[in-house]
Amino acid sequence: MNWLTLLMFLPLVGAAVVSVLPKTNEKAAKQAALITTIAVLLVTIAMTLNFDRENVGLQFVEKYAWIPSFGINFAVGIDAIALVLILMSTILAPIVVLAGWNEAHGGRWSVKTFYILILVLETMMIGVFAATDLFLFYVIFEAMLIPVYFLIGGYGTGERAAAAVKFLIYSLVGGLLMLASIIALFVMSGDQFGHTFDINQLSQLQMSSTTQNLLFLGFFIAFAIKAPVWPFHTWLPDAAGSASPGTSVLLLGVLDKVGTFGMIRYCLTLFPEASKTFTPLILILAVISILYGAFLAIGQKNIKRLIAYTSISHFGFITLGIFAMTSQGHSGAVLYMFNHAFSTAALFLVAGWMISRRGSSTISDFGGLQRVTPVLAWSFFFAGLSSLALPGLSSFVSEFLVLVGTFTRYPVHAIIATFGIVLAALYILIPVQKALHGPTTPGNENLKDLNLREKIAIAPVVAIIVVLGFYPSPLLKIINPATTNIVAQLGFTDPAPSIEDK
Amino acid sequence: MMQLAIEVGQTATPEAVMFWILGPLAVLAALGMLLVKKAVHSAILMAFVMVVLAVFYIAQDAVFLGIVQVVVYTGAVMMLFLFILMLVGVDSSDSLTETIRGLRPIAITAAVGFGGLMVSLLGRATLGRDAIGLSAANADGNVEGIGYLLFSRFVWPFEVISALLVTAALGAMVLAHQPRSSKKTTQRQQSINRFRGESIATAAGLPAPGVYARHNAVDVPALLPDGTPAPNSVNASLKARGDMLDSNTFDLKKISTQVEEEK
Amino acid sequence: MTISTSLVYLIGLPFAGAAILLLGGRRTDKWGHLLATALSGSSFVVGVYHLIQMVNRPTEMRPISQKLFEWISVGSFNVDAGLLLDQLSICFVLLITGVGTLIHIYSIAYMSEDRDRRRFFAYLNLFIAAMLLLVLGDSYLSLYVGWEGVGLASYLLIGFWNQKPAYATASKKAFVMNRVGDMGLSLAIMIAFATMGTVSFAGVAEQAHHTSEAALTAMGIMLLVAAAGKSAQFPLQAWLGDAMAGPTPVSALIHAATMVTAGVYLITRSNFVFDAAPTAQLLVVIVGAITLIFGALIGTAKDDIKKALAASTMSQIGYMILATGLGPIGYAFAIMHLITHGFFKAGMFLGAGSVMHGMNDEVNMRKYGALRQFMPITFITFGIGYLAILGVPPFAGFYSKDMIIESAFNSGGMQAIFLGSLTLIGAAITAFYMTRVMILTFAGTKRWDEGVEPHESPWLMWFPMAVLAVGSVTSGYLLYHNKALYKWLSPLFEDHGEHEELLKPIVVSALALTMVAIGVSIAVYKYMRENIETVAPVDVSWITKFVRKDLMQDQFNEKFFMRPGQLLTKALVTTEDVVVDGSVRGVARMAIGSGSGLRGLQNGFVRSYAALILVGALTLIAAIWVVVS
Amino acid sequence: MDASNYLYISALLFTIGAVGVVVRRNAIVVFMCIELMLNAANLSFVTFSRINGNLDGQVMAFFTMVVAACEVVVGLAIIVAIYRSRRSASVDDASLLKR
Repeated sequence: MNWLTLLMFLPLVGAAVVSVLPKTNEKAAKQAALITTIAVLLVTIAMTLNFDRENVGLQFVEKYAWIPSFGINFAVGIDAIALVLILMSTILAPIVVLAGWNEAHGGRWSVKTFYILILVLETMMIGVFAATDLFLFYVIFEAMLIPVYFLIGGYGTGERAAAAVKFLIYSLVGGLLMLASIIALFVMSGDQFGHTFDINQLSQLQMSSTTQNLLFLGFFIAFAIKAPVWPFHTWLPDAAGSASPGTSVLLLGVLDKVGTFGMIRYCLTLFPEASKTFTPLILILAVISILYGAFLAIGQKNIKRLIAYTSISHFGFITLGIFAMTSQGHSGAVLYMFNHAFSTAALFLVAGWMISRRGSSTISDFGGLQRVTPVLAWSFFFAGLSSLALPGLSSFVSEFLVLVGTFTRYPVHAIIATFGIVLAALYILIPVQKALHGPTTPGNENLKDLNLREKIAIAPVVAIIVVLGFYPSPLLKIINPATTNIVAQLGFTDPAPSIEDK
Repeated sequence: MMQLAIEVGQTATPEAVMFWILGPLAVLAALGMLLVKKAVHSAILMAFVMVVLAVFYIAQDAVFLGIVQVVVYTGAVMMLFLFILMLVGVDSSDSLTETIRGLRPIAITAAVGFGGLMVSLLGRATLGRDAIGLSAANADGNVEGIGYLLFSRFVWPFEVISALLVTAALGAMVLAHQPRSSKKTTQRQQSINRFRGESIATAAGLPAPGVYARHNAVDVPALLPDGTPAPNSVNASLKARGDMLDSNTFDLKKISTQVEEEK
Repeated sequence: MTISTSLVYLIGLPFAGAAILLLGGRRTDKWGHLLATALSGSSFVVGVYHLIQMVNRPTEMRPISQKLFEWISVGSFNVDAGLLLDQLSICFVLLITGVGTLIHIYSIAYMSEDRDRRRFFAYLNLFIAAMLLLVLGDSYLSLYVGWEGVGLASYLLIGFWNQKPAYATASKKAFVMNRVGDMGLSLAIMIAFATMGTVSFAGVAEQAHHTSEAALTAMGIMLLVAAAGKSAQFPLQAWLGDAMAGPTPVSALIHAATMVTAGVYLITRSNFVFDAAPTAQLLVVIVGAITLIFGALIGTAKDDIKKALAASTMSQIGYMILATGLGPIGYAFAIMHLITHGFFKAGMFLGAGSVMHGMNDEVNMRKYGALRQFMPITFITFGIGYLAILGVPPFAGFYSKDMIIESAFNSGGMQAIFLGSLTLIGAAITAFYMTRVMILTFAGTKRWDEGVEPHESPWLMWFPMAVLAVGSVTSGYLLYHNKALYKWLSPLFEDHGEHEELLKPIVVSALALTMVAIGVSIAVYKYMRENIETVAPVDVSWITKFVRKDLMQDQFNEKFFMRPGQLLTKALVTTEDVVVDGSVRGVARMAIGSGSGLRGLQNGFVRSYAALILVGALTLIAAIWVVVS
Repeated sequence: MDASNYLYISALLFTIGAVGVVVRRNAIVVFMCIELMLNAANLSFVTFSRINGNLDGQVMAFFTMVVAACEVVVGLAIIVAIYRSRRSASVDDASLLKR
């Protein structure tokens, strides 16, 4: 069965259906989008059940010639890491549709267009993780910017156009650097064994270390911008601050993961030596991201920007885990990608509801919400706890794995990164105190609590966060073979405990 | 440059004589094109340059091209130029003062540099290369040779260029064509306008422009019985162009006095 | 009910209570408090059942452990969600569920007027569950879950009345300072895994013998940081006083009897680490000693009855931490003091709550006075607690505190004399400020505000106080008799043999009682008078002012952590705007600038374009010329 | 005689034509200057044809003439169109692109 093609095709069908619906019937568009995303989720679950977790190679491989004269194929296939990320994306999609039911109103274009964009984006989200042809990956990597650009610029708030342009240009710069590297790889492959874009073959390329370093940087900067790693992050607060909550969830939850996913799938496998060369530098950047993002989050006045900065801190952890080159760090990083999507989704969706009720995204405009809207307040608090990695919630498992994995090889980095957990408490509890606690301030007295639709939307997120906090094994069992394999392929073994006989 | 001077001194073939007379003339004529004020003069100088070039072609065994140069360029193209010149006003003379600041020095400096470098490069590229000459290629006659090439090796460009020519002709028509600004009125409409219009005064037609023996009277309004001019007797386009004359100039009284004076 | 599954019930019952009450919302308002109390009580019953089972097993069979499921497993990092019930944890289980249930009962009445009583009970149950997880976890990581869980519950309960901004701030402060401790704990776990390859108690205990002292010292210090955070020890002590913002039952349960003693539990549990790391152990002693005096000094200047008691708690935990730092001779006494302290301090807090209940939530002791007649039961139970904390025989504190003082004197070397003296001085100061509390509250003249009508609390409130009072009287002797607790716990610790006795026990007791007597007399001399000011006098010595300001702890934190932190944040926000994003925007501005600059060339004149083409051609040909030459 | 002399004169004429395009404002003169440049190029073609001894250059010159003819036709049509709307044949007056 052509699982991946089916998965990529389904949202497009949904988009086509939505596009022929009458413009006036907004409800039908929403329902069609919801049904499509749920269908995609079901297919993904079925695919996950068919996944052979012992097999560390690519699975569900499909390959169709696309541009034969350049050796370009429509080639897809997934390993465990990609599977987890696709699962994450397809779970998020229906939640975003449901949570942002009224998000598209007041946009520059019709409600219908909003859902078409979301569905097209979903196709690309699946494709970008599934592509095994470098050219296909690049095309989707860049094409993803288009729907997001319109989602931010068309349905955002504030200076949405400027933010969308900044996002687009920033990402394009990275993409172009990557394109240069991709072309170089293609040309070199022609010299060595015939032109190809197949990543498995490309990983066999012989390169001088200078070449490898330069090409690695091309890829890494693109992914660092996407991820985003300090100092390439400044597009994110603007974009997330202007985008509608649902778009922000997809932006931070899925799109940014392409960056960290790319670091594993492309940087490490294509350029193992260069990865090792740059590891010290990248680890420092990661640690800076963690602390810098946290401090900046503490200093924010706008709740959406605050969440964006927390994500920068979290992406620092993910990058740290990837480049720590231990199986714990790697598994932790992959698990972190999955968990971060949901904790950020919770934060953004709830913050979005708060903002749409209050009509402001400035933290100090809120106050005493716990008395007025207990369920909303609790949801926000819970999302915050997940973001600060409270043990028992899913992000703790991943954050701790990253820290432990890093500590065994780079104790100093891990110790500095651990300060992040104190700062996390601050950047979550400060807005919690300002917005939820204290006396109910004027303007907040008549806010409405969550309605049934919103409760249904947030419930699965909460459930995932709690269940994976206590029982992450199912996911870890899928992830572990793949990450262990990657670490081993790079020639690393986990540092052994330094037990000595006394 | 020295080499050039030596060669000039040494060559005394008829071709060289022709070249050293016509060449400087052509350059002077070309420079003149830039310097004269009136476009017509420019055009004439241009025609001269082209004829000189035709002579050069023929001198270089390009008989066909030489003839074509005269027929097509000096004949057709230059005529076209002159025709358009007439259309847009033959009398207008350009002011040669420059209006865009700094343009002229830039242009002249660049041109001098360009020309100097070009000559220098040419000197380096051609020095010591003997011309093979076209006697072999033109063995079957110049026209036959070109014709053979055109329809064998260059047949594809030839076809393409013919398409270009047709397109250009069409393009010129499209560009120069002026669509009607108003809908053409039918006869029926005209008669309705005439009889059911604002006034029935013109039902019998507008008055004809006045006819005076001393002037082509189409641009002079007719005089009404009371002696005042009737502006609507003059063609509208003449009026729009401002070519309508004052009919008082031709007042009968003035004419008669002048006549008397002559007597 | 098999033995193993019932371990889950211990935690599961209160956790279910919390879940039901929180998710059920207002629907459970009517019966929520009853359910919570019942579940806490049944957890206590399960605990007693386990105690009986355990007592009936031979010594080496007493600890039972249970693997629930595989929790985190990556490479060599394998952590199971497992529970461990041994002699040490059962003490805590009974203390937590026992005192916890009593406080549930107390709260039914105490919180009856509060519209959010259900939420309060949900938090209480959540706390019980988290605390049980903390003491039952079989690895440092499981403990960590409980560790942060109680932190969360503490945060929620301190900020229970968070509509008051000060209370919300207090809860945030507590959580953040606890997080500093948590950071220590997580680093300790990382060190354990990196050096020993395991994070379970059993594994670390086994590997500790094969691990370098440096690593163990590092781990020990990190554990100490963790303990300091949770147990409000120096230098992370500042949150405890503010934590009194929570409802009084919370102060009794969390900030006196159970949660704050988690640090003692952690160090005791990690005895194998500390025994092999003398430097870390010495630091533990130092921290304990400093806090002991520090807390006691703060206690002398507090007019807020709860804050006075909080300072006392800090000081008493200082005793316990000091004891744990003494090594094997101290562990059992630390636990013993912990248990007796749990009884008498919880009792006193509930007594304070009862007083407040009768005094319209007035906390200023200067506005109490002569309450003895109006609240006889409260007076008696509070008094018993007072005698216990002073260490008056035969009350519980006498046994436990004396043992610690004795151990301090017997720990060997010069350090012993110093520590012993410190503990004695601490006892004297304790006697002073506790007597002060007693006198200001129950003796003297009425200094109430108008409209206050003190009355005895309902039976639901005094019953738990009475039970705790009984505990305060008897627990010391019961645990001390025949070295019951020592023998019970000793299989867990490696004994390094008997220590020389520097002073005989009877001498120590005599010294301690003398010191107490001195403290009491000073307090009586100072406060047993008619004209106590209802507002604290202002013209006091600088020492008093210094102590009143909590020895500048908040000012210190503010000056050295908060302000620099805020400055750093502000600086970074500016940096972000000016430098990082500034450079990005600078590039954008450069593009726009060069664009508008070049736009001048697009002047619309064809001829200037032609000139540009000419210049371009010149450049090109010049390039060719250069290449050719 | 040396054929390269023709090349020099061709270069000179080309340069003069280029200057003319830039400095003259009358659209028709500008056009004539363009023609001059084309003719200069043609002269080069013919000369090269002679130097190389084949007729390719002459064929090219022929093509150039056709292209020039097309260009003249279209260009003059444009001039007429512009003249109609602006009553001027000065290229400076057709400067709507400027800000």
